[in-house]
Amino acid sequence: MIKVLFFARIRDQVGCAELDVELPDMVDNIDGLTGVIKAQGAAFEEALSDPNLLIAVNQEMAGGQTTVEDGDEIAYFPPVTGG
Amino acid sequence: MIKVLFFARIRDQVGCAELDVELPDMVDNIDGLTGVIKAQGAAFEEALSDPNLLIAVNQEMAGGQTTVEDGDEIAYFPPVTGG
Amino acid sequence: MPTETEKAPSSAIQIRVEPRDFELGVEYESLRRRSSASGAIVAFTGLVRDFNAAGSLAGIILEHYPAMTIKSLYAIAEQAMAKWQLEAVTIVHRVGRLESHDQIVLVGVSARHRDAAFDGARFIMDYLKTEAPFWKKEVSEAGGEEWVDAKDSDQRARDRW
Amino acid sequence: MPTETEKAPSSAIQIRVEPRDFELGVEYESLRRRSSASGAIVAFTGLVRDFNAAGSLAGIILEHYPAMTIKSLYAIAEQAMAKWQLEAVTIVHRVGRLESHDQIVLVGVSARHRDAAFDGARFIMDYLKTEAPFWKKEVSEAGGEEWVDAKDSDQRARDRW
Repeated sequence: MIKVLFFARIRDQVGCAELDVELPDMVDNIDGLTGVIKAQGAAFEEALSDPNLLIAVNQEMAGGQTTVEDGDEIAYFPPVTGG
Repeated sequence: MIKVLFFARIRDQVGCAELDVELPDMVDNIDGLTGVIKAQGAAFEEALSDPNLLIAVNQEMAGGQTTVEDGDEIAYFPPVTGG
Repeated sequence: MPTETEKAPSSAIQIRVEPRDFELGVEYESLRRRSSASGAIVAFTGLVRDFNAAGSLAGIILEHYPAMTIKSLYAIAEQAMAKWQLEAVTIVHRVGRLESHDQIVLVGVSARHRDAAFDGARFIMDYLKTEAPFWKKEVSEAGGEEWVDAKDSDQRARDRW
Repeated sequence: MPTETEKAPSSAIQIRVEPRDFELGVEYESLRRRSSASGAIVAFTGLVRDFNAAGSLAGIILEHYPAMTIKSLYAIAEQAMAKWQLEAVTIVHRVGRLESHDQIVLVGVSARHRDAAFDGARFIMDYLKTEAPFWKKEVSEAGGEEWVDAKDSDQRARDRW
């Protein structure tokens, strides 16, 4: 099981803050996981296609090729605007 | 009458913090005034020959050609080291 | 005999993320106590401005990713400490609803000389603005809420280091 | 009805030169009250270090040229305000005998954005170090006193603006 979190504008777009995703056997990286989540509906498809989307794996910034495994916490969010 | 002030290391060298100088008729700038003061003794001659010497006329930084007239306050001091 | 407070370990890096306001004077004195070899301290604070391009603002709402925020700020502080040999770093970032003119963030650093202190504080702010998982929503006077877009100028500021 | 305090004029530039110590918290809150359009405040403090190349120091003695000091700091503050559109500036510089770890100088500035605030504060410090008529004498642990030489690095820092 993968714990998926959405923050800020991305959370508003998908209408959901947290999602548990079962990782299919063939999926072992972020790009694969993102595909699985997009398949859940139009809102997910649109929000996760944002070219500025940022992704963290276990609270560290990650890219599409970053490995994902069972038990990981993955977060999707827009560019940060703190400070 | 010109009021002449010496600060920090320069004051220690000339052994004097303040000096009143009567401006000779031919003298109308800092270089001229410096010459008059140097003539007062070896300590003045040496201290005012310091290549890093700074000079202020009426509390503003000045150069050798800056005009000097009766009633002015002239200060001689080393490079500043505050902050 | 040392009191309980005096015995508490003083860590070079101190980071807090919380809704509650901070007092610069208190944070500065703590930083100073942790900086006995330093000749320079720089403290930056960011404040909520009461307007944007669209008009007057009532305030902002700051959301964050709690599990990641401190980790991210800690990594930024450690990078700055190593790069400029800072003696101590304090970062305080508020979250939740803030009103106009409220304090948002404090970055304080100490170093032997002023160039390191200025660069270190600026580096931390530039990285915080582009890497730490905080998101700002502006609340208009009429009560409307709008997510703030990330600024290209912040990305450029980060890229200069 | 406004009280006496609220009616008091709040000047954008505040400068003090005096032997007495300052509290950063108090100076910062004053600066903040004079900065209603600002999103960024930078405060720099300089501290007496307890050693130099020759060994341990007990403290320093700061001499200045009273009639010129405030005038010179004011001119530096005005230049910085115009160059970076700062909203407010506070400069406090101590004189007389100071001990190790004592505060020497405070420069605080406010601006709309952080780049202006960082640059403005740094500009003021670089100019203060090379133009304001203060001179420092170091006092060794044994009691010896030695004038401090001006540093080339300070002149270079000034020349970068």
